Amino acid sequence: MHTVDKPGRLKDSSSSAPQPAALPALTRDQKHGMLRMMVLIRRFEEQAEQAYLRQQIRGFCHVYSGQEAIAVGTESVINRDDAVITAYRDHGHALARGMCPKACMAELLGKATGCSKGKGGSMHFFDKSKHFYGGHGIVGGQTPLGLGLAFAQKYTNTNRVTLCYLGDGAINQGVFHESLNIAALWKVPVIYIIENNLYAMGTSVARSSAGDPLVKRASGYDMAGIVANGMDVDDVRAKTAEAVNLARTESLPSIMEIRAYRYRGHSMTDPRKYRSKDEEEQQRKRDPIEIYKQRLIDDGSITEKDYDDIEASVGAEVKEAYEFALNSPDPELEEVFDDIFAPETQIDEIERRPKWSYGD
Amino acid sequence: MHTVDKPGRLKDSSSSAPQPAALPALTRDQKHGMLRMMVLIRRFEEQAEQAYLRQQIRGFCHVYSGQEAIAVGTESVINRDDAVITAYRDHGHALARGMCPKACMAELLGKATGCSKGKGGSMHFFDKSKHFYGGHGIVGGQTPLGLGLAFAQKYTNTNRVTLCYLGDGAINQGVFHESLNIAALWKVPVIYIIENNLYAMGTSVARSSAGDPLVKRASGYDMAGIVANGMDVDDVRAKTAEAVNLARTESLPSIMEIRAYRYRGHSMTDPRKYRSKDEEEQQRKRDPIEIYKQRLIDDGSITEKDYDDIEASVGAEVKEAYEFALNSPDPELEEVFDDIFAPETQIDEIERRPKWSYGD
Amino acid sequence: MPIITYRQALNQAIAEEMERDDNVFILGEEVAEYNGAYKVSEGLLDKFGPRRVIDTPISEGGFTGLAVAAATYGLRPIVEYMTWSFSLVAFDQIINNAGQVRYMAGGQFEVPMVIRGNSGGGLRVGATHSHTPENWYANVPALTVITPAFPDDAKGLLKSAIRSNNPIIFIENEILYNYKDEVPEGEHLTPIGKARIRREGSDITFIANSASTHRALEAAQTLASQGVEAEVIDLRTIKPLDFDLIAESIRRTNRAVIVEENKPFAGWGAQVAYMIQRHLFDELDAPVIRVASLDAPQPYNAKLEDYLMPSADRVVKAAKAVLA
Amino acid sequence: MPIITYRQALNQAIAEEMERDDNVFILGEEVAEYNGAYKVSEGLLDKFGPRRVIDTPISEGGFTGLAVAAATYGLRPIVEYMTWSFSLVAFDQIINNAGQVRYMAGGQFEVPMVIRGNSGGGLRVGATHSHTPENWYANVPALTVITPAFPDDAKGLLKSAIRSNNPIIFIENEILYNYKDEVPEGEHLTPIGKARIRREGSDITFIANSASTHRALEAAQTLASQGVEAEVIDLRTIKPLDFDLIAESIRRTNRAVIVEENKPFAGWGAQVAYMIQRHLFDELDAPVIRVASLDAPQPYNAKLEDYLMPSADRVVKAAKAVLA
Ligand SMILES: Cc1ncc(C[n+]2csc(CCOP(=O)(O)OP(=O)(O)O)c2C)c(N)n1
Ligand SMILES: Cc1ncc(C[n+]2csc(CCOP(=O)(O)OP(=O)(O)O)c2C)c(N)n1
Ligand SMILES: [Mg+2]
Ligand SMILES: [Mg+2]
Repeated sequence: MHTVDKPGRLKDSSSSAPQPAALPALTRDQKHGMLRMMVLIRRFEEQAEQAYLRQQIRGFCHVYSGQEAIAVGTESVINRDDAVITAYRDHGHALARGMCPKACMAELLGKATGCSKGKGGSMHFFDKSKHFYGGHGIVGGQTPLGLGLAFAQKYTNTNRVTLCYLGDGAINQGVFHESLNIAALWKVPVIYIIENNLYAMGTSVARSSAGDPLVKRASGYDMAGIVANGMDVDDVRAKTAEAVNLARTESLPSIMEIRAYRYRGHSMTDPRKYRSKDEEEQQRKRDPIEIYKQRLIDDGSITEKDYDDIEASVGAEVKEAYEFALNSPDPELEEVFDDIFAPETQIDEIERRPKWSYGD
Repeated sequence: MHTVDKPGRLKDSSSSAPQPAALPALTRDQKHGMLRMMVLIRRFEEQAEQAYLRQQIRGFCHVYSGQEAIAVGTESVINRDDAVITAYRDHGHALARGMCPKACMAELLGKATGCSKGKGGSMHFFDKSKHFYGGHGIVGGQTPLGLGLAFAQKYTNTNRVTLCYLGDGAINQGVFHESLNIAALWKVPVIYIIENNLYAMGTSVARSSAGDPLVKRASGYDMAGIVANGMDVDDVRAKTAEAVNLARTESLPSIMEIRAYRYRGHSMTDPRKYRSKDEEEQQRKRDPIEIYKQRLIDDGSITEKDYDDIEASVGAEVKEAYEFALNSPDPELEEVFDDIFAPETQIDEIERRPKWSYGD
Repeated sequence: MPIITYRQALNQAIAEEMERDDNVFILGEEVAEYNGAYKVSEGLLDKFGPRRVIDTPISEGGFTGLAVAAATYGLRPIVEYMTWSFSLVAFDQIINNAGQVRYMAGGQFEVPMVIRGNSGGGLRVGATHSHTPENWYANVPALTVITPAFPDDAKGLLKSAIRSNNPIIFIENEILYNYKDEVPEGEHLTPIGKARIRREGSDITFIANSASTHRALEAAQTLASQGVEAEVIDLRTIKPLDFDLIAESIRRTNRAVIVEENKPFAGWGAQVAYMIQRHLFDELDAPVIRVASLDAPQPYNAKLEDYLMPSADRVVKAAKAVLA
Repeated sequence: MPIITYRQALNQAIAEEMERDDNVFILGEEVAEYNGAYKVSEGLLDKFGPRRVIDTPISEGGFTGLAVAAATYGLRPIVEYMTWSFSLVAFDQIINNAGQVRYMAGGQFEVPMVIRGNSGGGLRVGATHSHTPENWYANVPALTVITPAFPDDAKGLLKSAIRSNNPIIFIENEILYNYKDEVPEGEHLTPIGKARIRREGSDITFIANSASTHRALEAAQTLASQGVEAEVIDLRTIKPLDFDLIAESIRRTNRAVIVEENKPFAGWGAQVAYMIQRHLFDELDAPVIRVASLDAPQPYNAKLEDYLMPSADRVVKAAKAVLA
């Protein structure tokens, strides 16, 4: 039985539980890759903000700036064929998963070349080939889906695991608790990652959630609870490795609470009046990219020049993605009726758009 | 901050929390009354079972036999103007609340004289004058309602509290967790009483719920958790008094888990194949009525003769209730359209049954 | 052909499809060890074991979402609700996830799942337990809604539903579980989206589904003794709607009565009525009348409940009004 | 009369009713400190304090149930959903509890509550965020469904709704929040259940609600320039339906087009169409046509979304077909 002890610690009350597998040291290339991915996410989001202001992106657009170390750190300890699912603030997870920035940017612009063919938009990114299961707009609505992916992984004996991200506000949707109970009861290898960025829209975590730390919600289900520092990609990596190990070797679910800060507004239209400029400035001092960059310079993995090269190549990549998106076509109007139904293969095709219209 | 320590114990981590108010000793009359109420519930349910077999009661009928000490013990430490709400296994709570057995039996038979005019049935008892807010058929659906009653009690400065009962299976409905969080966050004086009768239909508690004891689910919300022995009405009383005290004096919610056994099937049509006759017999040895009867005889509060008198008077009362129900009229057919809308008092009446029919 | 109950027909369909494909599994409250609250899943646990026949906690939202995702992962879940009334707590998962994930992903995923259970009134279980949600789900573009009325269709449609690559809302009716009739053995697939004429007639067309088909048939019998021949169409699938068959029939009868158990306001029958007047305006000799439940919550009292629900008597009355 | 926005009209209604009755309070996500995600509750926290203007966790099921019970206890809650699309996670609480507790209790309790928020498409927020649930709720016998199209009605109907002793589903539309028009000051109550003729005409009747009323008016304008005079009825209340006014109009025009944003299958327009053909069969010179959303989930892409939604152009086209 694993219960939460205190932030960052996994208290192990059963003597037979395995020690977390030692994390292999990262190569220089890997470190460089993680840093670059964090920079890519940051610059991608900056580009998205510009495109939003130009009204090329419409509706809701929630950017990930400030939380990059979470997606990048957690991603760094799972495999390509593990599954990932998240909420509407999904650009960072998509890129960290290895999804093509062009397809992501095109989706933001609603283009036919987008990762959801322009039908999903910012909140609804998907990429089956990358085992990225969305991008979900209803708060908490993805949490039983994460459970189901891990259930299917176990059902088919794949030894894969699922990471399911949610926000600090999302923990108060009932279906999340239903999912926790089932996960613990059936030993489903899903890891719930609460990205605690201190706010759910304008509501601070203390105003939305009883119980501190949030990860304590695991304890009612005798489930492991792990807290990590979301401004430090190495800490995220290490703590996630513990959770993944539990899932992979014992098929045990867990909850992580990873604390970070959402630099920008909730969505593009949020003036952030509920918090002070001072608070924002303080938080920005622990910038995950800056911290990691400095660490890599300090340990000799990269030079300032290497970092500049990263910025340059990321800049070019984002620009290219944006131009690709701009130059991509909209879907054809009649495509509105495509992608509703999967073609049948085991029964005769069902006549779906009857010649007798339901409306006009 | 109150967190659960171990079964039956309220661990108090804040030094300023009050000690539970000492429970005043019960008078002989009060003890007699509690015993009689438990017997009344038992005999009422036996009568209901007979009426069900005669097809005078239809649909679902969930009887309370075995759990009497919970309704009677919890009820004994609250006031008449406190609020009570429960699920579909509601006959015991209704009677313990002081609702008229005639009106309850008439409701079971669907009569116009029933406590819900024959419209609610077994699962949907109500009595506004007794502050009994139902009788709810959807598992867990009453839990936010319990929250709302207590919210209203606090909003109107009544210093009243609400008892909201639910089953061990019901704790896995998400809306219960949403309610717990809000209750803890806003300090709403609601006491959630999990009646752990070991089964949710045919599913044992170990097969439906992760986390042991169930009351541990309180801890994620920094809420008090209290376990009581539901076969012992005095233990139920004492533990409930702690919870009520927290609610009344500090406006703090809590969860109680009261353990008992459901003697009969889940509903009248359940053959109980999922458990052994042996288990049932063992459990019946700790019968709450027998235990309390013996205790009262031992402490000199009653004699065997007194108990026989109780049985006789209860028998007469139940018989009278049954006959009342049998002799009561069905509602008139046109009453099907009554009780849908409350009359308007602050605006002009709304035309509700337009002369143009919506159907035939 | 063997004569079996509607319940057995459903049970056979599930068992045969589970036999056929290891990716098919069933989950829900009491489906395994209890053999199903209404015994539709009887014997499945013994046959297929706990990996594929799974008792769930009382968490409809949670296990519905689980099934949706498992379907996108390539499995073929069958979700059982003890009754469809309990689907209300899973409404978001059904509509936004089962019903929209494929579309929002631009068609990358398939969601081959069946959500099934009984619904409907007449069981004296009161307002919370007697919903007929077929109109709500049929309103959702990606959902297919099936409501069989007879054992052969129960079996053939459930088999087709399990084999479909799309999310199917499969609504049974408890008062039909013991209904017996001939059912073909083995491979018997009823096409989804096709209505069926259950009784031929030339004077008026009755359009019904599920238990209401039986009400319509009873009314037709009564009318026959009075010299009126009603044709009875059992829709079987509510959506997609087989309007071809409806049109063909009404072109002959020029009159129609719809029998449905939905509460009247915007029930599925309103949609059928709309389409009839829209597409067959010149064929109609009289207005279409819908016989639906009365516009009140379901009362517990048996007389009141019977009064509220559509009945053969009310169908006869409506037919006479249409024929007048 | 002052000219204010639809949003301000709603804000005034809430503020005035809270002023009037201490039992009225409002709760929902971001309604207090943030002044409302769409600023409908702007200034209320300052005016009435945190006891009566309450920010909630993201727990629609939980706080809806809370409000239902508070209403049975004598309070008059106003529940705000950030959008009505999020009501899907609270569906059970709305239908079984708000919608049925009074009935199941034989009328012992009143449930004086308003559930409100915006809904509808055109905002490029995709399939999960663009539901139009008015037909689902109007199907529930005890629920009253209101969908104002203009600022004066928004104010007058919301005030009436708050004063009603019954549960009211109050559905606003975000694309109307900045719409400006004259609104009477102070005591201004619009009767619930009464439709309104927003434009007179003798050739055809348009029946619409909410944003679709504006689409219908635009279409009427276009048609006027072609010599066709359309009468535009704004239903305002979907249920109870003011069929008196519809009947009166169609008796003059003999033709009707319904404009609604629901997905077509069993949308509320189907109910209206059913009733027209049922009750006014001999008055109709042509079939009733419904202009609804196309039968697909809401796409993000703006062109696709516009194509999917009802438009003035499609109304004109339908009108021409009806007049042909
Ligand atoms: C069921 C539901 N209710 C409300 C919303 C509106 N909403 C979108 S995001 C959000 C805040 C979520 O905050 P959090 O979970 O902390 O995630 P973050 O935005 O901080 O990443 C709200 C209320 C929604 N999408 N779904
Ligand atoms: C949402 C919902 N799902 C399923 C049911 C069917 N059902 C009624 S009672 C019950 C078991 C509940 O068990 P528990 O909560 O332990 O209460 P008990 O019957 O033991 O008093 C189930 C599954 C329901 N009424 N509501
Ligand atoms: Mg957050
Ligand atoms: Mg139980």
